[in-house]
Amino acid sequence: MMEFSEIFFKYKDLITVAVYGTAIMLIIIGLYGVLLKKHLVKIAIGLTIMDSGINLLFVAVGYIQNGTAPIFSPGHEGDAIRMVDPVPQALVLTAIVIGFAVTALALSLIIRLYKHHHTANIDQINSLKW
Amino acid sequence: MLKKYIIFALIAILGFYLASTFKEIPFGANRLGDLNDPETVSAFYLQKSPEDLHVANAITAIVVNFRGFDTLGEVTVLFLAVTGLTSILYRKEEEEDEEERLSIPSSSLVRTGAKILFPLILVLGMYVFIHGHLTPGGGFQGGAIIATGFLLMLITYKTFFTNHNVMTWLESIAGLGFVIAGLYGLIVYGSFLQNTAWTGNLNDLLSGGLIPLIYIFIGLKVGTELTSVLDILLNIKPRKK
Amino acid sequence: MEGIGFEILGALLTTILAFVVGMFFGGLNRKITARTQNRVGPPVYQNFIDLMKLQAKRTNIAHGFMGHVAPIWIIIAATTVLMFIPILHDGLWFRNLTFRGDLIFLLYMMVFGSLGMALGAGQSGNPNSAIGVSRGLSQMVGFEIPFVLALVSLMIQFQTTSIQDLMAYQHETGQWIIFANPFAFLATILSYLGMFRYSPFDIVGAPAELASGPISEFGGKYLGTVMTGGSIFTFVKLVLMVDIFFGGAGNFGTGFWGVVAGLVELVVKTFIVYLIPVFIGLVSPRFRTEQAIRFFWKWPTVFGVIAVLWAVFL
Amino acid sequence: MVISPVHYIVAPLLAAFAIALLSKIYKNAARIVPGIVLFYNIVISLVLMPQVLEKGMISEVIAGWEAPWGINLVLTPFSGFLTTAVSVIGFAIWLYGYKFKVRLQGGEVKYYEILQMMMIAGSLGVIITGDLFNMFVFIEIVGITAYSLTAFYRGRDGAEASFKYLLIGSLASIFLLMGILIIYTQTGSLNMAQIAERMPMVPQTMKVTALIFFLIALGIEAEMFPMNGWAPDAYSQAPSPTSAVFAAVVSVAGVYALIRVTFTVFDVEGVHQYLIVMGFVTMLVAEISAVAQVNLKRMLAYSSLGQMGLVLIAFGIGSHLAVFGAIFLMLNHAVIKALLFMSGSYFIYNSDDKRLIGLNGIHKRLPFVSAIFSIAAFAIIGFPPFSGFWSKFYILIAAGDENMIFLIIGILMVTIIELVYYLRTVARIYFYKDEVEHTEHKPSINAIVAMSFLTLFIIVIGIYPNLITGYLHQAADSLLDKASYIQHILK
Amino acid sequence: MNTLTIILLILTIGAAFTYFINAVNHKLTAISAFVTITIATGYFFGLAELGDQFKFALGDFSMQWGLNAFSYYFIYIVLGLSWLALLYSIAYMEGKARLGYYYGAFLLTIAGMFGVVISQDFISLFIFWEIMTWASFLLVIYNYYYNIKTEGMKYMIFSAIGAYAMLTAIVFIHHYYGTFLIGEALSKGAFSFNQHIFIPIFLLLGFGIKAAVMPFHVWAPGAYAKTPMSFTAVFSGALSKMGIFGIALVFSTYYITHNAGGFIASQILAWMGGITAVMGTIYALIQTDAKRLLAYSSVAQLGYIVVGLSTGTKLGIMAALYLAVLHAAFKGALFMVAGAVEKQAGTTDMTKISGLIKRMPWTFLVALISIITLAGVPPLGGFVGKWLIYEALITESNNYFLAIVIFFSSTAAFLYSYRFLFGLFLGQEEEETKDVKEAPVTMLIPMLMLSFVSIITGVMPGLVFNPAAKAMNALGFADTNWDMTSLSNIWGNTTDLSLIGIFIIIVFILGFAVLTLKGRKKTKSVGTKDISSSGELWKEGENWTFQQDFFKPFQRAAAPLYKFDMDKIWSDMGNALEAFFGFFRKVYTGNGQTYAIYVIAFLAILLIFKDYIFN
Repeated sequence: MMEFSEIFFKYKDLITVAVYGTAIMLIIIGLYGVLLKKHLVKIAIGLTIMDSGINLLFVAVGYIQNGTAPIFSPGHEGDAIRMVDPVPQALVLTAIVIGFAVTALALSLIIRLYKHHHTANIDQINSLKW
Repeated sequence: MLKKYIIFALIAILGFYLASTFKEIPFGANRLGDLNDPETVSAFYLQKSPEDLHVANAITAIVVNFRGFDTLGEVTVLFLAVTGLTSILYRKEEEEDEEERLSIPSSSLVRTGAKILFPLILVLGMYVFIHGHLTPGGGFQGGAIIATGFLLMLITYKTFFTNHNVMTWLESIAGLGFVIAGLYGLIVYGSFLQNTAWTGNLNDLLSGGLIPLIYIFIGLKVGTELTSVLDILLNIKPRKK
Repeated sequence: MEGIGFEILGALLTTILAFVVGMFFGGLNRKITARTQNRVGPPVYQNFIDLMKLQAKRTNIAHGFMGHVAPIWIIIAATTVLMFIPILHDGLWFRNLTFRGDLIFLLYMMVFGSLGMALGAGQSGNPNSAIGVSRGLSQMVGFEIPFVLALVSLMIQFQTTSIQDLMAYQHETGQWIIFANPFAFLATILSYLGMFRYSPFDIVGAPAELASGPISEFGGKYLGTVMTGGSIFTFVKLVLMVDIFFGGAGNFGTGFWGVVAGLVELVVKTFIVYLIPVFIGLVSPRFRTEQAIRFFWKWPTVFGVIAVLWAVFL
Repeated sequence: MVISPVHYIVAPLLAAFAIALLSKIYKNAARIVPGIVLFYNIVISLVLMPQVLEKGMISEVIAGWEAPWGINLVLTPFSGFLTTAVSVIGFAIWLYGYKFKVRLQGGEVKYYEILQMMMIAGSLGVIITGDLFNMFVFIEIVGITAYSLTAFYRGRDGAEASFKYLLIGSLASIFLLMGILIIYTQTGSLNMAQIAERMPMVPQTMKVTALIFFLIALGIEAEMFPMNGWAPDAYSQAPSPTSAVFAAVVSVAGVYALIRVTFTVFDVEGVHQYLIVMGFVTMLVAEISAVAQVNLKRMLAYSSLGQMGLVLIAFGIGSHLAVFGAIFLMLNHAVIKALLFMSGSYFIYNSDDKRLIGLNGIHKRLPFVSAIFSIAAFAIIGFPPFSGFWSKFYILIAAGDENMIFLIIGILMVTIIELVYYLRTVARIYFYKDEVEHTEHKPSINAIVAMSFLTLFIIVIGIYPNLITGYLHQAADSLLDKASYIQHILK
Repeated sequence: MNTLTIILLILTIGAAFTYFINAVNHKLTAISAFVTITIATGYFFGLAELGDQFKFALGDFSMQWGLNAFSYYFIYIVLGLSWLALLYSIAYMEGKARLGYYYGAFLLTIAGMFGVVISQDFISLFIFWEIMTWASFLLVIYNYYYNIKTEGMKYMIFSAIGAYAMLTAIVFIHHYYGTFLIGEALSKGAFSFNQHIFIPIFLLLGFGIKAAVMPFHVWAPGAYAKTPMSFTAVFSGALSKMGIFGIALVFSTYYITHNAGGFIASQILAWMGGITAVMGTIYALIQTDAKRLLAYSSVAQLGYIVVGLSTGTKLGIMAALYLAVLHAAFKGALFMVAGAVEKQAGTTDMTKISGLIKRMPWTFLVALISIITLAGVPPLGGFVGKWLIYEALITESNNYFLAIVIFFSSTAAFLYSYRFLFGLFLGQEEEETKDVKEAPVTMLIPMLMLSFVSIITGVMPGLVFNPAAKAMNALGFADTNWDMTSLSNIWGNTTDLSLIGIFIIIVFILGFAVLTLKGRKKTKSVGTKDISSSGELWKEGENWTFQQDFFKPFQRAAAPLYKFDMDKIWSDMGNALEAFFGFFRKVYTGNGQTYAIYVIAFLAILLIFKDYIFN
């Protein structure tokens, strides 16, 4: 049973690629949904996926190798040195909630659009143009 | 189709540049610098939150105190989202008709289970945001948990309606509480959201001065807001053919 | 012999002379036309008879104020121009107001009469007159251009705008300007054809088509006055031509006989110049107005331009 | 308790949370409370502005943590000037819209007023905050309120416009987060002043990439050309007071954020050229599109995009005089475009027709509003003796001093395009025969007061600009003087 | 408090007061407007003297208003003509709608012109220029919306182009010479064509458009014709002279230092002026509406003035200044005549009315005098102007062919002059115009005063020469003495105008006496129906007036000249632009996804080229 830090050292690049790559892939997939999918809900989903990609990036950037959660639980008061960067996590909290709010609004708008246009295809919802 | 490939190309370019950018940011490297003589904010927070605030959970300290202003704004965003939802999906009274909510009638198993689970979920949520400054989690998490409890009830019982009056009261009280707590700091110590001088000692339930109180407010507010969002979205009547 | 009285006397003499000569030229014109057409033709003094007949008419038809003053305007134009061009080169005789006006003034004074005529004809309300006026004015735009070009070329060449100086130059050098700047002469004489309104440029009056055009509503004393003015004006134009291009007249001293000789010379020269339009008129058919204008804008203008270039570069 | 910048944010928040309760007690609370709050904002500005002009700038910390660590609010003469303008115009718009919603149900008024007020409050927050992530939060507040308000009317188009806005807006927020993230990893700080201080140490590629993300995100907020497709729809579909707020407050906040980030935080070459080029493209495209519009509010929207482009050009020129002109133009545009939307909405309201046809010969019914609309139109074209002339003139002089003759000629040509369509509109109002049926809605007294107040401003400033040029000079200086900003905040 | 500012205040406040008093009482409107202009005029000529100055600071710029001989000369035109025109308006505008609007805009325009003339720094020049422009625009579109789309828009767009060209030049003057004061810029040679040539070019563009120089003249005819005649008198008489004022200002450097660049520019402008004159003339003589005829003739006359200015010689500038006054006089009178006819007979369409001479004799007299002046026939004032121009072109600056062009246009001017008189006043008396009355006296007085100017300048041009000489002196010319009654060129040839006048008058009186007295009994006066018509008699209801295609022969002869129609070229250009805009704005496809794609594409482009953009 290997210690995590050794695994980390062994496959550092791999992990880097895995973590960042996942986040960036999420962003790209979300973007794909936003730019190419015609269904409004799918577009909204794409937005949320992009959001989560960004949030994942935040957390990933905040990570410090074999660091612990930034909580001074009893017995660990002294070891701030081993803690991961808390600020990105705090920011991510905010970002998540905001993303939630935006998604909720988007869905409500989609509901209304669907009521009015009887379709959820974004190409057919362009009565305001030029 | 050309447009599609162009978009693929665009996305690929974006991904490439993102990757090449983040290649420069080593994963897992320690950017905090010296904790005793802090260069970066994180180091400063990690240093201050146990010493000055006596808050075990550094993230809570940051969310509620160091960057409490963001949190206030974010709570406002939620509040505004609910307001916006209500105004967007607002229906005049004459449009209202007694068509009941669209939901599959749930089995008795689910109903009994929900009955049993609902109070437990609420309790768990409250625990989470009451202990926000000691353990992982906090107001947002707790609020989310509470909202899930309500969601469970809402989708299980077609007759379950949340009391809007209570909702309004709760969220207003919570929001006002947050702001007033901030104003307390402003009035007493001259800086908005400033924590009380008395902060107890680390890892007590009653520690961190105002922080737990504020986090409770946040929890209540988030819970109610999320619940009312769900409520509103679920109460959309289906489009008449 | 000085003094205002002398001036007035000279002016009257000049006017009478111009009147008489002009009438005779008109008669001669009719005579020559008749002869070339194998007719006997009226006597040379026929115009005087016509004039007397007109003045003696029982009733005169007046068509309102403008029609009333139009003949006077012609008289004004003719006499003013007459007063402002030198009749004889030397001597105090017939000097009149020569030193007080220059070519540009003359240019504008010469159209004064036709404008007044046009106004008079206009008030008569006769469609024929109106048509005649329209043609006349258009044609005027045609022939003024080469004429002005010629005059401008002379002004440039001799650095003066006064006929006095032009005559003085010819007198000193003994060289006529027709040789000094022949193209100017060509342009001028061609535009004179239009100015005299003999055929081929007689569409304005257009006898037998327009009921004699602008003057068709004039009768009695009015027509008489118009004729008087016209004949004076004929002479004036000829004198101007002679003064400019043929060295003017009268280099025989200021004695009485010298003056007489000068007058004789003047009459001869003017008559020779006068024959040019007359003969051309005999042999040529009638131009339509736009044809006339185009004609004037074609060769005469080219000559005029050449004259100006000649004056500038030679 | 002593007045401090944080009141700009706290008072509206307090009100927003309280209204829900108050309106249960007193029905009209939802109408009146925002007015009180916005008026209180004016009071704050009037109290703080002298201190700012005297001290140079005010920096207030939140939660008692000193500048680099905690969040801090900054009032430089620049931002202070803008906050003052925004508060005044916001109050005027509230006054104008006080009776505006009477034809809707009481239930909605509450939400409408809260959202409107919070939109203004969020813009104020964007302007006064000194912290990048905090700016993001406030931008999101503005965004959420803006989406909701755009879709406020029942009609189908509102939702469509709002969805477009939301789509682009959330892209903006994502890219903004990306930029903030990159900057954070490089400097380990979120405080603008500290970032600006550490910026020279950041490697070039990182710097530029982050800057690009910021430019895109804030360019969307500042309505730059390729990113401003949402703007005309949102402007034209929102309720008219909201359109006024968009033009007068939100766009100002967006431009402020863009300028603050590019000027103060980053130190990258070539941003100025970028601003000039993109600003000119924005202006050109917007005005070109405005010429053939048939919808009044849409035309006004395009016109304000054009004005924003001019503002960006002026900032891009970057000399003192240019920045001066840019701030002046921001102020003018805020006032004038608010006025145009206010009066224009009365035309629409009267003719039941959003199209320009509805304006034909309307001056017979609304002489006062027509007069105000015409004055505002002349002012925004830049005719003397209205205030619009001076800002344009300053910008041109600045461009001339930088020897940009083609830029000047281009700006003036675009102005001629602008002249054409505004003239057509005014001509419709006064000189056309009206064909369409009209419903009679005289402007209410509060609207008249608000509009005549702003009109008075236009004319007075136009005749005697010295009233504000002093402040403007200080504002321009404070924006351009980066070192003192850093030094003052970081002590 | 300074006299100039007081006058400006009087005018502007009077404008506002007039506008608002109209709401109270329609009668008072005209009165208050007239009182205002009277006070202003009296105050100016009473109290203002040369060298008055008023300095103040606006924005960050120092402004300066002042009065020198040059501006004084133009204020004669502005205030004098405006005063007469307002007096004329009282009766002319009677019973028309929106009097407050009319008089307010009128006074505002006067204020603008006054300001343009007295402003000694570019900023106030531009401001007043704009005020003048849009105030006059309000008057152009006074007659409601059938001409807002066409004439009003054309006028405004061209004015804007001009004004913005001027603004560009001003900005660059500030850039290169660091000043806004005109005098300082002059002394630093800002208008010299040898350094920063585009500054004078742009300024000339700005002023030339207002002076309706050739390629930009298309706004003028319509605007002049569509405006109420009482204002058109000022519009063509005084307001267009602001352009002349500016051109003279721009060339004033070249007048002193005859540098090469200035020479070329002045030659080009001179030829443009000549072409303007020809174009205006030939289009004037094919018009059937008297107002349009006069409008085109105004364009032509301004062409003469521009030619005179750009010769840059003593006689040339004198010709320009002299014609500026004279054109104000006779063209103002002619527009007033057209207005009178319009008011009395209902229309100015020459194919509809004719033979008004018996009905409106005084108006006809004014028209006759003014037309003779316009045609430049001695002994009236017009001849002096013509003489000056030809002498300037031939004897001083060797523009022989330009002289020919000018002469062509002024000869063709006879045609439309005659057309105007004949069309309105002469010819057959119509049934429709049987009961037309003479214009009211308050309209006749200004016309007669203006025609008196035309007469007196014919025999005593010195009355105009002396102030004009002072103005030229202010421009930097050596103050040359001008004889009161006679003209003389540099070759020493003189023309004695008083003598000519006296002689002509004598002959006229003699001839008139003789012709009237001789056989007075036997003279019987008949109507225009009683004419020799080759046998056939006039029948009731027949109309023998010859009005259609009056100068068809000339038109046929000069067909090539009519090919080149500037108006069409401009309108085609405008339509092309509109079409392009309509196409281009389609980038805003209503599809939200497309906008998102724009954003991403832009982001990608920035990322790719980041090293080139931000380095």
